[in-house]
Amino acid sequence: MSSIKQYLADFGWPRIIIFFFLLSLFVAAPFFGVRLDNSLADVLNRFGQNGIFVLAMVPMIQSGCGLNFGLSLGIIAGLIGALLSIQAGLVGALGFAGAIAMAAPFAVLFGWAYGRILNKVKGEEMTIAMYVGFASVMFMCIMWIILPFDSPTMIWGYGGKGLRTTISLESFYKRVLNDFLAIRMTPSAIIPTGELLFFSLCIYLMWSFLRTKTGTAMTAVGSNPDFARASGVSTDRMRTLSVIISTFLGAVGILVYQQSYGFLQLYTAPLQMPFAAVAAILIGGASVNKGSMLNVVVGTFLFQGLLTMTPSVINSALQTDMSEVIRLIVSNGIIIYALTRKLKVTK
Amino acid sequence: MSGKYTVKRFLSENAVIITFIVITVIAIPSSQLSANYIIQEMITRLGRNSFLVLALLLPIYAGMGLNFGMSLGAMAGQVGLILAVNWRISGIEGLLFAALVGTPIAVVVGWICGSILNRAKGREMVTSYMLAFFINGIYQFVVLYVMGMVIPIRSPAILLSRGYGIRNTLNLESVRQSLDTAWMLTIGPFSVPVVTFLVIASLCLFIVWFKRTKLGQDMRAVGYDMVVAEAAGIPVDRTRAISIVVSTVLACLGQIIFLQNMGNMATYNAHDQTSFFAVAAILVGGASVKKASLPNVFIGVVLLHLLFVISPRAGQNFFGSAMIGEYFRQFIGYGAIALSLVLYASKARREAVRVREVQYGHGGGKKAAGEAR
Amino acid sequence: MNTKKKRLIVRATLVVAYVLAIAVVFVTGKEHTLLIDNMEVDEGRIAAFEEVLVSIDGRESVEYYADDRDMTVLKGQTHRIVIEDEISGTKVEREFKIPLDEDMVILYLPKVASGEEPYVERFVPLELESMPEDDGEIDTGFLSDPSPDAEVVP
Amino acid sequence: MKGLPKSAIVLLVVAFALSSTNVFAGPAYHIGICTETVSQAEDDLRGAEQLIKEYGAVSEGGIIQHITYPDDFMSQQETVISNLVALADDPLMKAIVTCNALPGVAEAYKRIRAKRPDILLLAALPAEDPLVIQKAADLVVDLDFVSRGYTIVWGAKQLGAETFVHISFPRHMSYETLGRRRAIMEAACNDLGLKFVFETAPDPTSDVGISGAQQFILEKVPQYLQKYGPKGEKVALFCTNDAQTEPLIQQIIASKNGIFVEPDTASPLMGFPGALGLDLSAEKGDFPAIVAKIEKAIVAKGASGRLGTWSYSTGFSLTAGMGELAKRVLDGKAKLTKVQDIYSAIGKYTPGAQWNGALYTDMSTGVKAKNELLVYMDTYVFGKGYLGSTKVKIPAKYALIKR
Repeated sequence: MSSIKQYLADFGWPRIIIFFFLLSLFVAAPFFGVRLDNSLADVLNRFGQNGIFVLAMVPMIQSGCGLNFGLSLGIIAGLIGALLSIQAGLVGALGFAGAIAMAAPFAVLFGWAYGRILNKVKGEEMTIAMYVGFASVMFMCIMWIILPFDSPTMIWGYGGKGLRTTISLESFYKRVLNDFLAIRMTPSAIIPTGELLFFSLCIYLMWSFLRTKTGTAMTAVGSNPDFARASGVSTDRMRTLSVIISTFLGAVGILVYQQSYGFLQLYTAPLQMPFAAVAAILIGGASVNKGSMLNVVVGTFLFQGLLTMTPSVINSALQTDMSEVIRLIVSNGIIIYALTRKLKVTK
Repeated sequence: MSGKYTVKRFLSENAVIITFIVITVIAIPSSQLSANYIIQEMITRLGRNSFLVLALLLPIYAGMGLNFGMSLGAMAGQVGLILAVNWRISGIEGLLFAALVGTPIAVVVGWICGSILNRAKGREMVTSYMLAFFINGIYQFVVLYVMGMVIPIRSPAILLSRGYGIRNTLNLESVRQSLDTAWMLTIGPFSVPVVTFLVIASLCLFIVWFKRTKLGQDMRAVGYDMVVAEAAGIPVDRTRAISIVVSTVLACLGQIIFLQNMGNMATYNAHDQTSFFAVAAILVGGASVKKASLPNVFIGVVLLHLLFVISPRAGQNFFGSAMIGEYFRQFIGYGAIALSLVLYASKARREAVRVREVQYGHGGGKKAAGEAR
Repeated sequence: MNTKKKRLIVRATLVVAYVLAIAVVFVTGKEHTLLIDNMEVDEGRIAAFEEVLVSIDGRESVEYYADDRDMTVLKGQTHRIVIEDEISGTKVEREFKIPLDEDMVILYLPKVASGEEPYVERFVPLELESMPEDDGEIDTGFLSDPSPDAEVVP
Repeated sequence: MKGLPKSAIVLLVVAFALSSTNVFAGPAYHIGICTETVSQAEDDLRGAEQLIKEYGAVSEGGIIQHITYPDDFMSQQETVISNLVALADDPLMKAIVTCNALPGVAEAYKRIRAKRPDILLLAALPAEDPLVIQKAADLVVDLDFVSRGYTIVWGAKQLGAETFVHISFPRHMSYETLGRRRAIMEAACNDLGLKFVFETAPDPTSDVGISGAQQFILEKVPQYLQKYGPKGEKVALFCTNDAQTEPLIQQIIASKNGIFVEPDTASPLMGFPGALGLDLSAEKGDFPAIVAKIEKAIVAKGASGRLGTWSYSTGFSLTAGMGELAKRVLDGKAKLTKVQDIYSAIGKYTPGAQWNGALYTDMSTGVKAKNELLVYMDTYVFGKGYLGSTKVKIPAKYALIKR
């Protein structure tokens, strides 16, 4: 009995409230002409699509670097990988794998530099990460215009140079993960098995990594820096490593996102992406300095569920466009709640 | 201390200002804008933006970092302006009305913001940033649905045809530049909005005076060390909240001054970038998260906006593309904030290491220094 | 108790003063649209001016001819109007008030001159319903010249 | 800190001195063009580039000075205004054209007019209230939202649609023109026997970003098609946001019963190349060839006769056309507000296409504006040909519909 109570307390009331809210949306959906099977498929699809971004938050949280508001750097690395893969003319699974492979060196490089910066600014990581992310997105906007890519699918149809804002992945690796072993529930609802499997794999890898010697050291650096130092673990090295992993996951995340989505989005598109991931992991019950795989899964599911279901159900129910505003209030309110609540635990 | 060290120190302390001056000096000639235009633009922008930037000072004194939540105040000011336009109150009276209506709203949201930030000690900046998003949602809800449904809106010029909600852009014709033109001094080719500058000057005096009051002293004590302040019997949380409330109210007034000069208000977006521009300006002016002064504000406004004015054209002439100029300008803005935050935080860390070195002697110092590397 | 009472009184005064300040700027800053009408009244009962100079609140005079209607924006409620008939040379000076809650009022110059009250009335805009419901098509009289080499696309 | 301000001032003064030494030689006047960036609206920008190709850029001794708005123009009105006012700093500047006259342009024009009354101010596709921009600009050209509110629904009917789905979000509905067009569409649907549905999508400028907004369309369109056409009845979809047009087109092509009459900012380049993944580098700049290529791709995908657009790009032809008009007026070859002169300048970039339109009429006063022209073009349906929407007679009552 007490363990249930404890479990509920750990799970946290916000999650329970959101869970029931989401549940009620699912229950209400059919009454307003929103198809349940489609909604469920959409939620699952988005779950797999965005999960890796949320997972990318974990290493930095564990090592005490806070929430990765600078995830855009990883996203940029992923985009570069994707562009190189298209430029090289790789298609299908090979194109996807190629994109990850080509994104990796950039992710490591960016992550390393970004980690170095964050090591210099302990205590202020989140604010700085945000602005480092913004600045790099704007810098890349310039780069997208002047980088010498010339594959005709990528450049502006009319101008003949500079990259497009959205690049179709139709003939490259669109839905390569989604369609792998996909299950058709009903004529219109498909479960993206491959995507979910890939996400599970990533979670498993992260889970086992955190249990290796390096992984435990990383957690130690975050939770008890003095102890970690005393046992001869280099704080800075661990932190940098966590940032590199996070950045790399950001790169993989954007590739998974885009194979499902079907388009590559450049320019200012990555600007707001970190916020959704931050919101998701906080909804999942993580704190600024502690995050688990459960937080990732629960958070992604609840957040993406909310994102998918609120507009369709509330719009159909109220016949107004108010849901946009409600969603804005709910998702940001939860981030604030999480940012304020956890202080009691840490202090 | 050798001379070399002081030069190095000087460079590191003023890195952001120096970077900005260098970029600006390179960029001005290639922008091909006339000196007259640039100077006039600087005068206008000083009048328009200084008040908003000054609103950032008190929270910095109280050790709460940069108040990204100042856009809360901006939204309160906008609500005041919407109502002034709705009831057709024009001229200076219109601005006063907006200020009088906006201030209580700003006090309330400022107090909420302050209490929330008190629960997020050590993460004030990120929290206030997210808080601005959150209040933005509420603002949209009020302006887009409540106005016209609950609050009666009588002016068809600002009401959406559907019967509720305020239009996307608000024409502030009736109060447009009424503060600026109340007494416009013409010096040579330049026109100077005297009254606006008088308002800004009186705010500066207020801040100087406020720092000397008991509350102002408390605020500095809290900013210096919360634990010590608490021990000395200063109500820490209350003092911090008050600094945010004052900042929010000032932001509300600042936004009204800003918008009366613009003559035009993007109802749902005008506040989006308020804190971004203000924070960038004060940092470029040489302030840090912990330390800021009046000169920082004015140097910052001039330098940042100088670059903003010339960089689109300079970038265009430099790279030969109109688009790049715009991206470049934004890159510089975000980059400046990131750079100065990094510089400040790393400096603070170095100092902490130095302190530790003194405390623990050489052995501990080595270890700490090794870590800092 | 006493200090508490005192504080309460001070606070109440402050609140009242604040509300009063809002009321003052509301009243003094309120804008009204004034339509200035120089048309004959009641089918010729009072004739319109042939040519008249009108100045409101000491602003520069504006000249009106018969059947003119003009629009201006005034701030505050009490205003002074000076009408100078250029033909007869007579000069009339009057003060008029606009009710606080009126957004748009119309002022009949002939009535002002003859002193007939009320010369300032609330203006009721033309109702949309009075517009013709069905008179053919939207006037799209601006078709561009189709170029002779028409077929652009296969 | 101490020595810094002084040396800074010296440096700045030197820089100023350098800045005022530029000497102009060559053309008698300059024309300023302001468009959005390539990531927001490619067509407009290419229109400006076309003008530069013809008349040369100011920096190279030509007459066109091209600048762009900031990407997040709504939050940065200060920049929008000051960039435009900076154009008037050039003493040779004689005309300024904005295509997509975004919010802030009216205020900028007011400031320019106060400083330089000699500059011609042209605004295409304004986002501000008609009465406000009409007062500020010398000439305003916009898409005919009244007529199109009717013709788009009419077009949907011609293509066999039984339901008309209008996709938008609150911020767009707070634009007077978009909100009114929605109401007109609803009325037209009632009159023509179509079912009208309004669906809300997330706003791309909100925290979900462009990607989230596009994602939503991608997911929801198949559901809409199934919901409103369960037995394969044809459903027409229309969305007000340009970024959402691409995924919309993609899903409609993939469907069996989706109809897409035309994009809001109609253009062959709007959404189609991206949705189809077309390589248009060979056709660069040749609109008829681009249309032919898109048509081929659409027919190959079996979506013949279900999607349409204008055969020329709105943004491209209006930007270039307005620039051309300004030049002709400055050369004394045309009159700014003469309708046939406007058509002939725009027509230079749309050979063979027919425009239709009307002067803007204010609803509450019935006053016809002398300087705002509303235009529209015929819809070209891929695999079917022109619809003839410029010849449709539109009942006058639609001009009076408010909401």
